[in-house]
Amino acid sequence: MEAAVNNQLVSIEKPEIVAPPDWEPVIIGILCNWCSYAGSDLTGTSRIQYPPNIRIIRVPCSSRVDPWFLIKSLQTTADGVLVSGCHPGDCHYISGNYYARRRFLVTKKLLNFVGFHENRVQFSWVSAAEGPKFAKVVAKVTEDIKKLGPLHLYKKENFEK
Amino acid sequence: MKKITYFPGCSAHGTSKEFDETVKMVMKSLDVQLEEIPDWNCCGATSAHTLSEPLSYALPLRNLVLAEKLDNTTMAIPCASCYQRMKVTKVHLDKNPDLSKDIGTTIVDEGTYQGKIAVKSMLQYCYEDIGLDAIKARVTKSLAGMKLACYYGCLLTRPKAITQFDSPEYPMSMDHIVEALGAKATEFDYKTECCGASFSISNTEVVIRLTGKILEMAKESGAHALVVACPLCQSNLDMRQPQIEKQTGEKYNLPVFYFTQLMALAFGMPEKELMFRKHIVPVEGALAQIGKIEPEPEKVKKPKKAVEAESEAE
Amino acid sequence: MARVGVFVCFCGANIADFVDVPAVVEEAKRIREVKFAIDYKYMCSDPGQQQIRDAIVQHRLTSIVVAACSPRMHEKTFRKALSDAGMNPYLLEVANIREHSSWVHQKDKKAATAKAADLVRMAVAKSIANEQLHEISVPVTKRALVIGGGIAGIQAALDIADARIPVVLVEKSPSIGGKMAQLDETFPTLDCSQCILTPKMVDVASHPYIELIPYAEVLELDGFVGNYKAKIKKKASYVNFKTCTGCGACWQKCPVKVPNEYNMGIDKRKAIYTPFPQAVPNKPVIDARYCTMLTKGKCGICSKVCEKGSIDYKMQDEIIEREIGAVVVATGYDLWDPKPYEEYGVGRFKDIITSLEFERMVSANGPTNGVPVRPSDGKVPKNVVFIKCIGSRDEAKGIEYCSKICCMYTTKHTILLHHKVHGSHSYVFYMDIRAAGKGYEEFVKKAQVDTGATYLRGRVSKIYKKGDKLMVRGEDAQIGQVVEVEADLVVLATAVVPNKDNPDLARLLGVSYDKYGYMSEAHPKLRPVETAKAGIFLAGCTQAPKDIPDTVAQASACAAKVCGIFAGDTMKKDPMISTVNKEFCSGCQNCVTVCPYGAIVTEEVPMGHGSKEMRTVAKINEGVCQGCGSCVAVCRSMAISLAGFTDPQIINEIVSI
Amino acid sequence: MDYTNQIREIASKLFAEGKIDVFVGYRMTGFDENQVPALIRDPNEVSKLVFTDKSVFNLTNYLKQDHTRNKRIGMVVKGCDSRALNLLLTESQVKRENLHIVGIPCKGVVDENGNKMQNCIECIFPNPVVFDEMVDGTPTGSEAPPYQVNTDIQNIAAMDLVERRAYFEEVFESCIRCNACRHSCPMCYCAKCCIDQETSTLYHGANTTSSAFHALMTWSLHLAGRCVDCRNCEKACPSHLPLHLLHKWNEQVIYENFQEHLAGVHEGDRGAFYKYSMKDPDDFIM
Repeated sequence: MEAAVNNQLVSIEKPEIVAPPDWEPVIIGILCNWCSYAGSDLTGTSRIQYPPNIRIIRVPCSSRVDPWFLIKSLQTTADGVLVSGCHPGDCHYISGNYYARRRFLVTKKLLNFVGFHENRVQFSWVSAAEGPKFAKVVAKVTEDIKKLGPLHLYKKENFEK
Repeated sequence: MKKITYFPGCSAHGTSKEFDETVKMVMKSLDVQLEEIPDWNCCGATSAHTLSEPLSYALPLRNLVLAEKLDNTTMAIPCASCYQRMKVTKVHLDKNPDLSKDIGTTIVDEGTYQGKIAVKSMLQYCYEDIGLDAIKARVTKSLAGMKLACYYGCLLTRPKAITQFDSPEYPMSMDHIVEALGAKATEFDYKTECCGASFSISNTEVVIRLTGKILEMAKESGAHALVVACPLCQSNLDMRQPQIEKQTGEKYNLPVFYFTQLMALAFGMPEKELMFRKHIVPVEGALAQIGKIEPEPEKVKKPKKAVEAESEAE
Repeated sequence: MARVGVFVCFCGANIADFVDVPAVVEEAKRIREVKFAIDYKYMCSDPGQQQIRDAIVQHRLTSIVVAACSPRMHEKTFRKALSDAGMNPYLLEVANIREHSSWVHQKDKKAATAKAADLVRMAVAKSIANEQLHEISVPVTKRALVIGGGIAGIQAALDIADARIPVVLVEKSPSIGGKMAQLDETFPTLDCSQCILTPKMVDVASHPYIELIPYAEVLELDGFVGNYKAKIKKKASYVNFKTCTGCGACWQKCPVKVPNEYNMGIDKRKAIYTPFPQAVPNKPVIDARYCTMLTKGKCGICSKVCEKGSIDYKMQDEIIEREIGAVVVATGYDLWDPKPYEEYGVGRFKDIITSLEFERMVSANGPTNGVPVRPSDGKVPKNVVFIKCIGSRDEAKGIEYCSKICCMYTTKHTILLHHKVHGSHSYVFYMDIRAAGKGYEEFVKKAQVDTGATYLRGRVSKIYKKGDKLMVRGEDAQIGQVVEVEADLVVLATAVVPNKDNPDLARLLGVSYDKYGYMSEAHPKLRPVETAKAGIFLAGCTQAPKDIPDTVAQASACAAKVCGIFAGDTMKKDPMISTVNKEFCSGCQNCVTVCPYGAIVTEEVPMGHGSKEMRTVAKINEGVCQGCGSCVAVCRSMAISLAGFTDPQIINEIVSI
Repeated sequence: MDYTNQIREIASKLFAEGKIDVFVGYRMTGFDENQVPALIRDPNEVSKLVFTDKSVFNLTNYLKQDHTRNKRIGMVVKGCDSRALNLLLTESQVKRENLHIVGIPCKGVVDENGNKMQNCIECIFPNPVVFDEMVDGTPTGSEAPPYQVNTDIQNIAAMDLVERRAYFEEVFESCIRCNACRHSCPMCYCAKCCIDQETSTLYHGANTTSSAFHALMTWSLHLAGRCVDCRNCEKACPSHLPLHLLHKWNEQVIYENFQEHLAGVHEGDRGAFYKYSMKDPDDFIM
């Protein structure tokens, strides 16, 4: 059912730049309303703890996520982005996550191609029942981004809030 | 001339010499060359997989690796146990290629497993690759008159996910083969029942009860003899028969043939080369049935009252 | 200039213990657009809501941010508060500082507070881009379509029609009645199935609000809730129902005999037939597969004997179109084919039959006049072995689920056998006895005492023939031994499986179905009657295996849901849907391709103001759009926006962190 | 490769038969050896038309504003151009019945220095996939050769992350946001580009590395699965940016992960983002 991703690029694991000691990454989480947002709510109601770096944005479906949301996030405020939707086959809107999956892969590969570590944008399928999984996913993304250090290229230099 | 890889297994050199010999005779007459794996080792049957899982894969793995070096596309194995071990290993390895790395070092490493050879039982090879038509064409002495109960035992067709051959519960391949030879296969409900062979030594009472039931059902089906494709089945059903008869007080008198013995017989090969003398239960009574054909009771034709279209109906 | 009000909730201690709420308020006040910020113990309480209502009026706020629990919890509550204060309810944004901050960062109050402040800032930024939205009204066609004329479809149709709403009932076979019409008696009361069903069937035929279309199938369903258009194929029956009196001369004289589906193929029917004597409508049809006049052009007897001249061999399939507001799907079930049970000799031994075959035999109007017989020799069986869970709860050979009804009908069968055959004895091999239902356990207990049936807990491993008997070998797990039973007849309780046409029908209707083929309900507990597609409802075994009481209850529930849709002349709909900016639309129609609901069509608009030249642009059908936003993400010219989740709203959130 | 005479004949014939209102081809610039697009409305000017291996531009760019709505157009297309045309047809931008397409069995065009263009060396669809007539008779088409990985892409992909970033940082820094790439691209036909929309918060700031990064990334994602590799954009770019790298990379990712055909090869194929398969790669998702 699941094919492997082709075109591996050379990626290095070392931090891109050295972070100041009190630096905490900002991670934007874009979650679909029906599965992942509900799952993240369940993480809350179950009181499962995870790192506080993630800022969650609610969208109706992962297919609503235009790739330039990710580009915009990296360009402006975020050190990393997590997009999460319903598991394949579970999409509340029948097929939205299948379209999204293709766009995510190409976006991730393109960002990696122009010099962003592949862990800067990550994706997950989290169902409304997977509260513990959501916490794990956030912990992993946070750890990955912390390893990579702050993303300051292309960022904020000419941006007016 | 076709060429296939041949794994005789240990019993072919001992208790089931007649199986091995007749396989070779039959294959030769069917224009198939058997190429024995050089330096093959024990398949590990019955003991290895109860004790050590890696070992139970490692032993057949070595044989598979050696077999692949011969460059044939198919390997045929007469012994059901050997076949089972080989096929189980192959299916596991094909599904999980990393396994070969893990277990490759357990015994002498002969090379890398590639998964390119098909593993078949001799029965499966005869049925699928040679085919009933080729068998039928080769028959010179029809076995008509003989009624045979085909006994498959537990390993040849089960589990289905491994063997991928015939029905696991009511297989018919051997039945079709003996019918191609001219004999009649009886309706035999016990064709895949357990004969208790694993307890042959340790708990003989179980074997006597289970094997006795098989013999009883075969007799009830009207068979003159049993046909098998497995050395262990043969020795159990044949060797234990007098003992069972003593216990139950019944007289079965059912010789137990390898299907290749009957093929050789039907192909017109001399009887004395088929090693019938190795059998415990005398075969003469069953062989004497050849040619004695019962007249089929004539069917009374029903007067045609209405046009019936039953073919497509559900 | 936007004027935003921020209301931060303590949620008792839930938020306040782990987030410094006053600090969040202070932080919010520093945002330029925030003109009012306050905290309160319970924002969702009436005094809390009153604060929002007051502040809206006092501070002339243009949008509201409530920082509290998940919007999935109280968004509606706060929207109502905005409405009450005369503000458009969609100018509300909820910052989820409980589930997303206080509850998940309980060990680090500083970080949780900083995160809460960020979440508030994001909500404020989003709310600035919020637009006034208004609920959408969609006109409704008050006519229901019921697919399937079994007990589920009959009940749903009658209940809807009784509310004086027209119903179109489409049945695939020549008569309504379904599987229930094949049953003899029904558990747990042993009512005669025909006696309770046939009056309902007659009601359907005579109801002024029901249009019964038998021998027909639904071909297409276009549109959306309240406004569906159904295309129905009425198969050629070759009999003119208008003139036919149902006298039966045709089928009595027909020379072609084929297996009778109603009696599970135990006896024969003719090529022209009514499925059973109490059929509704009680008019025969010609089975075109078998009629020699239709296949070979020879015969024509039925036409000769028909006094009314109702036989028309040239009749064609007819397409009927109806405008529909809501659909009830009641396609029922099929029985699992037990062929994989080769160790039982299924297919080889004639005396192994399925439960429905047994049911037909013991039925008073059945092929053997109510007496069970052995198919092999016609003898009446004495020892009958019933084996349950054939295919059910069997991952290896069949399906994983429990078919729910087999325990009960097998119990019923032991009673029927006991009644019909003197000196008979039942053996029942079972895994569990699942008798959950009103009067069910009592029924089973009483049956066990009355019939004296032998219940053996365990699976059957083998059936073989001995003489003319079948030897059934299985395990009696309670004594831990293998047992063998000598049986005259073996009855297999085969699993309930969905109607084989379900996947095709589901695709045609646009509803989802599970891996078995059962159509999926919108929510397994709270919306068991609806599908994810608005206006399509499920009754009976279309959704999952059910017994008659459950089926009827669900059918009536469907009727209530349908009547709910039809309660007004229009329907209200959430306004969070996509809209197309025609000026920017380039007409590439990618959105049309990706829309999962077919909600996007094209329209021609003038090239420019007053221009006669036309160009093609996309148009969203607001009745159909569900607001997923797939179209927005594929629109390169950004001509489509999704209300509530517009690009400016989301970008504001991203850049405000 | 010189089809000048054939094209002049065909254009004259089409004008004589009254089949077209305008013929789009190439003419000499008049001041050097290079060519520019020519829109011929007067049958007497047909003699201006030329076609050699310097006929580089993708003329389907001239169809963008749907001129076929009220004009009948004759047009010269090479293999890559025809794929762009196919996409324009699929995306309902032109009317097929108002087009008369003259196909060129392309042998590759050359750059300013007279060297064969790299995309032509690696081209696997030199013959047009849609046409009304071919200048050299219908090509005896054999199966398309297998997809080739672009050598430039391989070079970039072999760099490590920091090098890649430095490389592209320079690319984005050099962009002057003139939008020539967009104007020259036949697939960028939007009534109003997202860049120009006032309501769009897509671009903050003006001519900066950051905004160029955003603009070029978004642009290449809008073209993912749709770029036909005609390189109009590169030819138009005053900063000589290697824009094809982004498009070719996307093309390769899409080809290898979704087994999709190249853009515009089949009519009705909208590209990889407008369909999906259950078997799409899933293991990059947690």
